[in-house]
Order: sequence, then C-alpha cells, then structure tokens
Amino acid sequence: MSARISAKTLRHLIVIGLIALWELLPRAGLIPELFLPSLSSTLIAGWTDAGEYGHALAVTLYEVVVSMAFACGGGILLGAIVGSLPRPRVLIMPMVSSLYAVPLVILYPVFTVWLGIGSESKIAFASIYGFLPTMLATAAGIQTIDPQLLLAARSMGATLSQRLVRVIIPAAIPTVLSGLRVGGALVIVGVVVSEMLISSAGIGYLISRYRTILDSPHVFAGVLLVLFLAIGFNAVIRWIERKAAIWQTGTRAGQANDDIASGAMQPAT
Amino acid sequence: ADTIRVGLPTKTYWPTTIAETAVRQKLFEKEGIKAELTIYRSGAETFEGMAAGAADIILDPPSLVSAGRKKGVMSRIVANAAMGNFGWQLMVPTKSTLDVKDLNGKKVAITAAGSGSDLLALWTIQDKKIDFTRVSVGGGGLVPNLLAGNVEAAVVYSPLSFQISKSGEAKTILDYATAVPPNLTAGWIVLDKFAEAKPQLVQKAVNALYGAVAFMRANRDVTVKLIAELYEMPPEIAALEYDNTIMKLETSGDMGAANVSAAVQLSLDLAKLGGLKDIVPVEDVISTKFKPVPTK
Amino acid sequence: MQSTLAINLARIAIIVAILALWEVLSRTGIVNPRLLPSASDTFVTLGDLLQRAAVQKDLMVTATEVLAAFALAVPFGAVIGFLVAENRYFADVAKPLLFFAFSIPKSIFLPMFILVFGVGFAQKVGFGFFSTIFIVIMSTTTAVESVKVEHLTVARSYGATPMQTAFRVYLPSMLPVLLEALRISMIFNLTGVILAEMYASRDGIGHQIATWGENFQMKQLLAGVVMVAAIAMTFNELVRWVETRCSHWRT
Amino acid sequence: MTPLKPAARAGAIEVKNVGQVFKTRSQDVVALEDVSLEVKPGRFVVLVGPSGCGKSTLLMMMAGLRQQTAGTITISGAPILEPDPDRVGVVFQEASLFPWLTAEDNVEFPLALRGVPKAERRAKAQDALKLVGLEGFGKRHPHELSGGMKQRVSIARGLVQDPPVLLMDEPFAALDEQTRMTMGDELLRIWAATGKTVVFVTHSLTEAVYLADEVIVMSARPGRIVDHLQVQLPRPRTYEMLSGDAFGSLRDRIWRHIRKSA
Amino acid sequence: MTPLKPAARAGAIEVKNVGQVFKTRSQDVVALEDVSLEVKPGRFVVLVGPSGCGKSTLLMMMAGLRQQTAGTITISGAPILEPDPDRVGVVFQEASLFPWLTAEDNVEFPLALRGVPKAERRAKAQDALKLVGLEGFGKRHPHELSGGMKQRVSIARGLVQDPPVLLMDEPFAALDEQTRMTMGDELLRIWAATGKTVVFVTHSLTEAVYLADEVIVMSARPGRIVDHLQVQLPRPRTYEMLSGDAFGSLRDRIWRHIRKSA
Ligand SMILES: Nc1ncnc2c1ncn2[C@@H]1O[C@H](COP(=O)(O)OP(=O)(O)OP(=O)(O)O)[C@@H](O)[C@H]1O
Ligand SMILES: Nc1ncnc2c1ncn2[C@@H]1O[C@H](COP(=O)(O)OP(=O)(O)OP(=O)(O)O)[C@@H](O)[C@H]1O
Ligand SMILES: [Mg+2]
Ligand SMILES: [Mg+2]
Repeated sequence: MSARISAKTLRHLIVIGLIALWELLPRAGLIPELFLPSLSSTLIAGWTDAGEYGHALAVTLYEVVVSMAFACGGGILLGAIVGSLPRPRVLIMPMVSSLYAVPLVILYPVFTVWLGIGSESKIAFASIYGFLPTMLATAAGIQTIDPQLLLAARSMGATLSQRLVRVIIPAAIPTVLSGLRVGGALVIVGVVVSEMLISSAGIGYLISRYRTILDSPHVFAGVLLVLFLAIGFNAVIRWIERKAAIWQTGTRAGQANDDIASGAMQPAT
Repeated sequence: ADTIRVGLPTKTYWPTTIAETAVRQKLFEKEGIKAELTIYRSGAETFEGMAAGAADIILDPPSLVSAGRKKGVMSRIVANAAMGNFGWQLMVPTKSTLDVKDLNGKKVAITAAGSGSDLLALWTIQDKKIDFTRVSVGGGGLVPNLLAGNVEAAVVYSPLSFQISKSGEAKTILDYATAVPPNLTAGWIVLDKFAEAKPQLVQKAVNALYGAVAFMRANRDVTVKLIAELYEMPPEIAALEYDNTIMKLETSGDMGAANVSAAVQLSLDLAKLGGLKDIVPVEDVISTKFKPVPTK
Repeated sequence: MQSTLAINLARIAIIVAILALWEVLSRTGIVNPRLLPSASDTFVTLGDLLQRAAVQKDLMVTATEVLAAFALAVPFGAVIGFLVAENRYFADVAKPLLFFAFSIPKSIFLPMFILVFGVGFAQKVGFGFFSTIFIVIMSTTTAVESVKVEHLTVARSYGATPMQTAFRVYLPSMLPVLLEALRISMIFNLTGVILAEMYASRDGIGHQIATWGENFQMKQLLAGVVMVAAIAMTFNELVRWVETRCSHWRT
Repeated sequence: MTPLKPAARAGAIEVKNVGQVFKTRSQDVVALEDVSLEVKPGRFVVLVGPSGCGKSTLLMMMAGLRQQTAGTITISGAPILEPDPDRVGVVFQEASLFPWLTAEDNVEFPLALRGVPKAERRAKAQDALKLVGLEGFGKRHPHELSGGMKQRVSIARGLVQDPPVLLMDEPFAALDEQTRMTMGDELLRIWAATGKTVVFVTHSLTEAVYLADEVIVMSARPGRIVDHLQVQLPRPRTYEMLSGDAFGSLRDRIWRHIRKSA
Repeated sequence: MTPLKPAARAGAIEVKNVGQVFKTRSQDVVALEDVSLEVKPGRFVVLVGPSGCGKSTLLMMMAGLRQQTAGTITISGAPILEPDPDRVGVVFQEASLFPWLTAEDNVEFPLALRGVPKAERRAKAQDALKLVGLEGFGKRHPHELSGGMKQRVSIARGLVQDPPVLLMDEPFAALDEQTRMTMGDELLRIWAATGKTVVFVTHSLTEAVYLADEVIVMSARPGRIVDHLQVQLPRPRTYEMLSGDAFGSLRDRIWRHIRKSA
C-alpha cells in the first residue's frame, strides 16, 4: 500500500498531465488550434467575456437544477415503483426502454413546437434524457434486492410507500446512486445539447455560436464551464454517497472499507 | 487518376447540385480526375472537415476563411461561386400582417448564431434600424417554430423558402437576394498547402465545377429533374430553385475580376456584425491563381 | 404461459392506443398535420422509403457501423468497468475522471474524430465507440457493486480463479443490471453513430434524416425516426429474450 | 357452535382444510394438504415436523404473506388475506435483517412504520435488545454480528411489535443451549404476562415440550397434521421436569411420529 | 518436536496465538484473543461456545477467508494465507447458495471450477444430494426449497469437494432431530471411510459429544479456549450411549463451561 502513491495523488497527477497536454499539444502545433485551442487561450477567452459566460452559466444552471429534480427524483421514484411491482414491470419496462430507443435528439427541433423555445423545452428534453436511464437503472437495481427483506417489511405492515422509502430505495442505494450519476450527467449533456440546437441563451448556445464562427477558444471556454457543472454535480453526489455510506454496509462497496481497515481479505480478483 | 474530395455544407444547398451535376455529366472524368463528395451539417462543419484533412475543396463564405487563418488553418477562396443570398428570405406566416419594420422587439428564427441566416438577420437589424431577438432553432426548427408561432418571423434558406411559400404556409417580407448589396457570399476554398502541392488538381476541379454551372444553365430540364431527385421535392419547387438560385450563380468564378475585392470586403464586414473578430485583409482571403475554364 | 399471453396482448393494446391517438390528433387537426403527419401517412412513407435501394443501402451502412461500434465498446467498457469496481485503487483514480468525461456533450469532439480518422467508416465507428464506452463503464461498475459478498466468499473458498469468479458469480448475479446497461448503451451507440453521420458523411441513415429535418420533410423525418427506433427496439427485444431465458430463477 | 364476539376471540387462530400447491417449472409441488387446526387465544402452540414438511409455508399463510391454494385461515375471527401487524407478528426462519440499519434501528423498524415517536421507539428497542442479551450491540450493523446475534435481533424485532398472535419460525436454531434456555424462559414470561397466542416452530423436541401448551406434529410431503398433543405439565416449567416421566413419554410420542415420516 | 514431513501431516491443523480484532465505526471489537489449538490429522473436532464467541470467525480464518490480526494458522503443514480448496473445504453457517443455480448445479459448482467433466460432476452431485436426503430435488432452485433443504444442499456442496480438512459451521442447525441424526451418522461414516479431519461447530451438546473425538469449548467475548476434552467413547457410537454415564458427565462438564460464560 505504502509503496504506491495514493489514488488521489495519482488522479491529480493524471489531471495535471491532461492539463499540460491540453496546453502543450496545440502550442507545439500537434493539434490545430481550431480543434483544440491551448488551455491558456481558452482561459483568456473565457476571462475576457466573463460577463457573457456568467450570464449563460446562470441560465444553464437553472435549467440543469430543475431538470435534475425531475429526472433524478422522478426516475428514482418511478423506477422503484415499477421495479418492485412485478406486473407493471413486465408490462411497462419494455415499453419505456423502447421509448428511449427513439432518437430524441433528432426530434428535438420538432418538440420545441409544443414546448416553446425557452427554458421549458430544454428542461423537458434534459429531464427525459436523464430520467429514463435513472429509472431503468433503479428498476434493474431493485430486482437484485433480497426478496426476504420485502417479505419481512410486508409482515410488519409496511405500506407500499413505506416499503419504497424504507426498504427498496435503501437496499438499492448503490444502484440508485450510480443511476443518479448517469442520469445527472445526462441531464447536463441534455441541457447543453438542447441549447446548442435551439436557443438564445445558455452555455450550449455560446458553444454553438462560437463554433459557427470557428472561435475555438470561446467554444472550449464553454466546454470548460460544462466541466465545472459536472464537478459541482459530482461533489453533490459524493456528499450523498458519504451520507449513504452506512446504508451500504450490506454491499461490497461498504464492506471493502472494513476489510481493508482490518488488513484482511485481499480483493477477489 | 487523382481524387479530389469535395466538401459540401448541406445536401439541399446549390453547391450539392453543382457537384452532383459535375459527377453525373462526367466532367471530373473529362478532366482526368475522380471526385468524392461528402456532405456536412453546415458551413462550419465543412470548414472543420477541410481543416481536419477530410476534404480538399469546399464551399464556404469568406468569413470562415478569415476566421480559419487566425486559428492556423491557412486557406483561400480560389473561385467565386455566388455574389448574393439567392433564395434567402425573411418570412412570416401567411396569416401574419407583420412587415419588416413591425418586427421591432419580436422574435426571429435563425438556424444558428453566427451562421449565414444570423448574418442576414443582423444586417436587417442594422439596415432597417430595428431591433429583434434572434433565436437559433437549427435548420430543422425554422418552419415548425414559425408555424407554431414560437417566433414571429424566420430567415429561411432555399429551397425551403420556395417550398413553404408555394404551399401557402408562409410569405416573404424581405428577399435578401435583392435587398443586400452584392457581396461574395460563397466561394470554393482550398488549403494553401493543397493549392501549392497540387495546383493542377485544383485547377481541374474548378474547371469541372464551373463546367457543371455552364451545363446547368444550358439544360434546364435535366437540372430541374436532378434537383427534384436530390432534394426529394416536387418539380415545381425544383424549378423555382433553378430559376431563382442556380441561374444567379457566378459563371466565371474568376477571383481576379474587378468587383471581387469589394464584394469580399463587404462579406467580411457583414460577418463582423455577427461577432466575428478574426478579420484578416481581403488579399489574405482570396487567391487569384486559378481561373476556372469550364469543362465542356 | 397464460399470463405472458395477457401481457403481450396488453402491450399490443397500448401500442395500438398510442398509434390511434397519433392518428386522431393529426387527422382532426388538433395538432397541425404539417407538423405531425398522421401515423398512417408516416407508415406509408416508411414503406416507400424502405423500397428505395438508396435507403436500404444507407440502413445497411448504419447498421454495420452500429454493430461494429457496439461490438468494440461493450467488451472493452465492461472490462474497464469491472476493473474499476473491483480494484479500489483503480476506482479511486478513475471514477471521477470517467464521470467528467461522461458529462461532456460528446458532439464537441466530432471534428477530432475527423482529424484522426477522416470521414468514413472508421470515424463513425470511432465516435459510436466513444459515445458508448463511458456509459458501459459506469453501468458495469454499478452492476459489479450489486453482487453479494457471501457469494463471492463462497466462490473464493472453492478457489475460483478471477475468470471463474467473473463468469460464474459476477455475471449471473449482475445480469439484470447488466442487460439494462446493454440496452441503454445500444441507444447511446446508435445516437452516436447517427450524430456522426449527420455531421459529415457520404451515406448512412443519419445523413438522410438530417436532410429531411433541415428541409421540413416531416413525413420522411418521422419515418426515418421510426426506422432508427425500430432498430433499437429490435435490439431491446433481443436483450429481453436473453433476460427471460436467464432470469427465471428470480421470483 | 355460536360464533363468539370478535373481541372475545382476539388471538384465536382457525385453519380449515388448508392446502398449498407450488407451481414450479418441472412439476407441481403439493406442500400442504388438507390441514385443519384450531388454536384458542392465549395458547402456546409448537409446530414440529421433518425438514421440508411445510411448517414455514403454513406460518407464511397464517401471516397473510402467502395465499393458500385451498381452505381458509381466520385470525382473531376474521380471515387473513394480507399481512396485518395489528393481528399477527412474524419472526422469520432466516434473520432477514435490513443490512443498512443498525441492530437497534432494525428493532425499531416496525414501530417506525407506525409512526411511534423516536424516544418511545428507542426505549422499547433497548428493552427488547436487553431481553435477547444484546445490550450494547445496538449500534452494530448486521454484518458485524454473529449468526446467533442476528437471530436474536430478529426475535427482538418480533417482540417489539406486540401483536396478539406471534408466529416464530425456528427462532432459536442458531443459539447455544444456554442462551436458548434463557430466551425460552424469557419468551414464556412475556407470553404469560401478555396473554399472546404463540405459534412456535422448532426442531428440538425437548424445547417443544418444555415450551408448549400444545404440540402439533406434521408429516412430510405432502404436509399433513398427524398428531395434536396437549402438554399437561404444570407451569412454570422447570428444568427438573425434563427428566420426569410425563415429559419423557410426550417426547417419545412425538419422536416416533417424526421418525416414521422423516 | 521434529516437524513431520508435509505428506504425513496432511489434514493437520495448527492454530497458534491467533487473535482477531474487528475495526468498526464506533470501536474495535476483540473477537478472538490468543487462541491456540492443535488438531491431528483425521480427528473429528467439535467446537462449542456461546453465541458470538468467535466460532465462525475462527473457522473463516482456518479457511483462509479472513486473515487473523495476530498469530499463525497452518493446515497440512503450511500456513494458510488464502482459500485453498485442495486443503480445506467449508460449509457456511448461512446456506449461501447461488440463487441462479439449481440445487444440483450448486452442488456441482466446486467441481465445475476445477473442470471436472460434466458427466462425472453430475454423478457426484447426485450422490451427494442422495446422501443428504434430497434425491429428486436436484432441479429446484434455492427459493423453492425449505430452510433445512437449503442447508442440506450446502452440506452436499461441501462434501462433494472432498478436501482433507472439512470445516462445518452449524451445518445441522435447521434440521429436525431425525434428519440430524441420520446426517450425523452419514457424516461419521464418510469421515471414517476417508480419514478427513473435521472441525464441526454446533450448539447441541448432545450432538457434540455424539460426534466428537475432541470437544473444544470457547468462552465469550473475547473468544478464548476454556476447555479441550477428549471423548473416549468407543466407535461406532450408538444412541444407547447417550443415556450412559460417561456421556452424561462429558455433557455436564461442557454445559458448566457454557453456562458460566454465556
Ligand atoms: N416457492 C416455492 N416453490 C416451490 N416449492 C416450494 C416453495 N417454497 C417451498 N416449497 C416446497 O414446499 C415444501 C415445504 O417447505 P417449507 O419451507 O414450508 O418447509 P419447512 O417445514 O419449513 O422445512 P424446514 O424445517 O426445512 O424449514 C418443501 O418441499 C419445499 O421444497
Ligand atoms: N465484520 C465484523 N465486524 C465487527 N464485528 C464482527 C464482525 N464479524 C463478527 N464480529 C463480532 O465478532 C464476534 C464473533 O463473531 P462470530 O460470528 O465468530 O461468532 P460465533 O461464535 O460464530 O457466534 P454464533 O454462534 O452466534 O454464530 C461477535 O461478537 C461479532 O459481533
Ligand atoms: Mg422452514
Ligand atoms: Mg457463527
């Protein structure tokens, strides 16, 4: 253990390496600036138009937060319900995943007809985009729950909602959390992509605008902001994960801690 | 034989008709070269395609050449393709009573910020001394959003503009083909490196392309049929496209012509309106080395 | 057996209901038929399109690209995902990075793929792979974490090799999560390839769809979307077939 | 027979011609066939029978967790069609604790479901854990407990619910003899004090006779009731009785049944 | 003491000053402290002790599934640092069958891992299932089996491996007395025929004395060995011996230990 550098350090080294590459590759002329402007010129572009980017970030952030609530909240709830009731599951799940098979991005311009071209359509699009994977992941995670636990809860008179909140969701926590990660990331992508397609505000709008005029440093300044959104979201998830760590004691993720702490059990592979 | 890779900005845009005609009439073959056509999503993507080495000759506006030079992509316009925004129109739904000056404070749809339609919208704002919000809705969103009332007007390209005006869904309140003073809206572009390395190939390619223009002018029926097929549109709309767009295209393509410099300058000025900061002098944008000799 | 029949009937009923609603909305003009052509019109157009040799060729091209990208991304992503989940160190290093990569709209990188691969098969497959790999990794990680410790302990006590543990313990117990992941991955993969085709190409169904969209050819556009959706749904059904064959032990 | 008023019958169990057939892929399994029994309120009934004879299945049906395929079951005078914690509580054969909750949260779980205030819940859970000899282990998670400890947490969870009928499926199976005896005595004490009806499954015949008012003996595949004995030994029971003749003959009688059918 | 050649020591177990400390969120738990014992090859050793005293933990360490925090354990003359199915087999306290496999596939699992051909595997699995009285249940999935049946499948899975040392953690806990006896006798028969070393955890003192060559008694928290008895009763054991004096006094001696420490 001690012979190796810590995971965090290595990760930071990798990040630093990537940053250095980002600066050096374009500078050395290995990648044309059009495709990847150097980090410094990106930062300068972002800094000189900080006001514009700040405004765009506010718009995007609002859309992301609202969509996140719909996508993740709704996805987990519905996934849990559908996943735990066998009949709706076999009936609905195939249709839901088929629905997701419709390439929404292509239809997005048409959707704006009904949803308008403001934030609503972005929120709707991103919500659907993030909702389905969250729901599918949650529903699938529910199926790995030990049925004995549900039986026990039922015997104690747990209502459907109590079973959902007190048994199904905590038992599926690891799956739900990763569903949340996927869903949340997709919400960010969904908002940005829909802004890129149709809008007059937001980071996605800036990205596509600057892209049309080949202003790559400004494009990547936008991408950088998206990355910051992702970092923020990741921090929130980490926080939830820490809070939920005790819930995970029954799972591999939770127990790895104990085993490493006691110097026992080498990894299974 | 050498292969020239031609990059085209959208399928239903007149450069596609030119290139397809050149292929079908075997004009490239007559020049002793082969052609490979690739269709991109828009002008910027086409330019990126060339920069990435996936296209040898493309059609794009001067503004992109200028911006590209600032980003280290050295290319020039070698042939003048069009000197006006033919087929581009500012449209409102048929039922609407709005005129251009009534658009003050309204919403107008464009395809993408910084694109050709955006430049025209900005020109309208400046020229007509009004102000409206430009909403980028993408090519696919123009008509749906106009019809649904999400926007009051839209800057529509051809042949979509002909199509919806013919079907009675929308009407034109400003025709950019005539309203905007002549400027070099688009030209055939090659990388400097490529022009130096294979001048023969470039020359042959423009010969074939301008041969196609000549052929199209001389063969109305064949061309209308081709447009109808390529665009999946009824012949009457194809005919409109032929009369209002194809027939207006430059036939000589000579970048050395007297009016070209000013036309390029005007085009760059328009782009400046759209937020383009990377303007380089006109002489860096054009090349007069190649004078097309239309293939017969 | 009877219940599966009932379920299939119910499913068909729902599909019919949706199609009927679509038809009625469009026919009665509640929704502008120019914006939403009726279901029947769409399917007639679909029939026409499918008969065109060009469309058939485009479908073949796209299908090949999709399959190639999928066949590359899934095993590759699954192995990385497995390592990430299994090895805490690797997980700590890679998880956040993967997550960030996952949250960036991939289409921004399309030009880079042209830079590396040019325009063509390799670039489409490359981008399809790139769009899919992250979701495969993340889903595999999830799936691995849902495996019960007791089952691993039993396998260990019998001296199972890592490969044996992977195939005999992880795989069966992860199956529901994994298959779900497979479905989602397929959709990402398909969208990725189609986006790449829309961006720049000489053939492929995405290229066609983009053109129809730009020209407000709603019937063709919807028919094209139905076509793509049908490919994805067929795949979904395939996965479900595997699922029902393998999960009968669950109550 | 004139039906008694429901109140008077709180805790009564009536099982009439009950059968259970499991449909499996290969064939149908008749787990129970024509089982009938009647338990008066406040009785301590022990169910014994060979492994796989249907004891757990019968308990699940009494708890409303599984529907019989034939016959009727009434608890406290009303048929039981779904789990009703106000009438029936269950301690499962497998501990089935929630792995993400601590021992004490597990015990509090049924109370939390009913909205009992935190302080009251905690106090009750502490009492129950003390009863099963796990004072001080409240903060541990199930995976930090030994097999027997988990089972005891599960018993505590059953006791804390305080329903008129308590169904216990081999609750002491993972316990050592000493703990088993202590817990048996505790259970009898609680039972005597509260007047609950208890149905208790065990494999220990000694334990069966020591605890029971009545012992019901089941035979294997398909499960049927082959004997229903009254244990007339006086209460409180003592360990001296275990060596008495009355005890021995009862034990022998059960043993002969089991031997025949296993 | 001169070390024997490894071959001669196949099946020998040596536990030296072993300790196990669990780090939990709240505090450190000393589960075992300074445990030493030596088992000669081919002996049948029974481990008894109050619930939570560390029996399962000790078994897990002997199986190489958990590393002790102090001391050393050698099996067949070599330290055990990771699971080695050629030296040690385990039957777990909780059945832990793979729910996606049928009973027979579960039993075949260890053989499949070693690449034993299908036909041979199937034959061995059938034999093992027959041994535990589950002939005809091979095609069922675990969720279609009763608690006792699952445990028997788990035993069959342990037996089919045929390692020189077999560790069994309360394998008979969920079985009725008759099945328990039959299986105990079966186990003794197999043991006598194969010369395996068996370490067997049980809570039944009768069973302990009936089966064992030696009984090791552990005390609670922190787990320590408080007694190590030799059972000198002749073999084959019979049920008549259960009422003999020798048997009674051994049982009493263990009982007193357990009583003190539980
Ligand atoms: N879900 C099921 N599907 C098919 N058969 C089942 C199912 N559940 C139980 N059985 C069968 O029903 C019979 C009775 O099972 P049950 O669990 O009630 O036995 P039990 O008396 O509790 O046994 P044990 O003492 O071993 O716990 C068994 O033969 C078992 O295989
Ligand atoms: N992972 C763990 N973390 C913390 N404490 C643990 C852990 N595993 C076991 N313990 C503790 O170690 C002690 C011994 O546990 P073990 O399971 O060995 O007992 P046991 O003798 O097998 O008991 P039983 O007869 O009840 O199965 C117990 O007090 C238990 O709470
Ligand atoms: Mg049972
Ligand atoms: Mg134990």
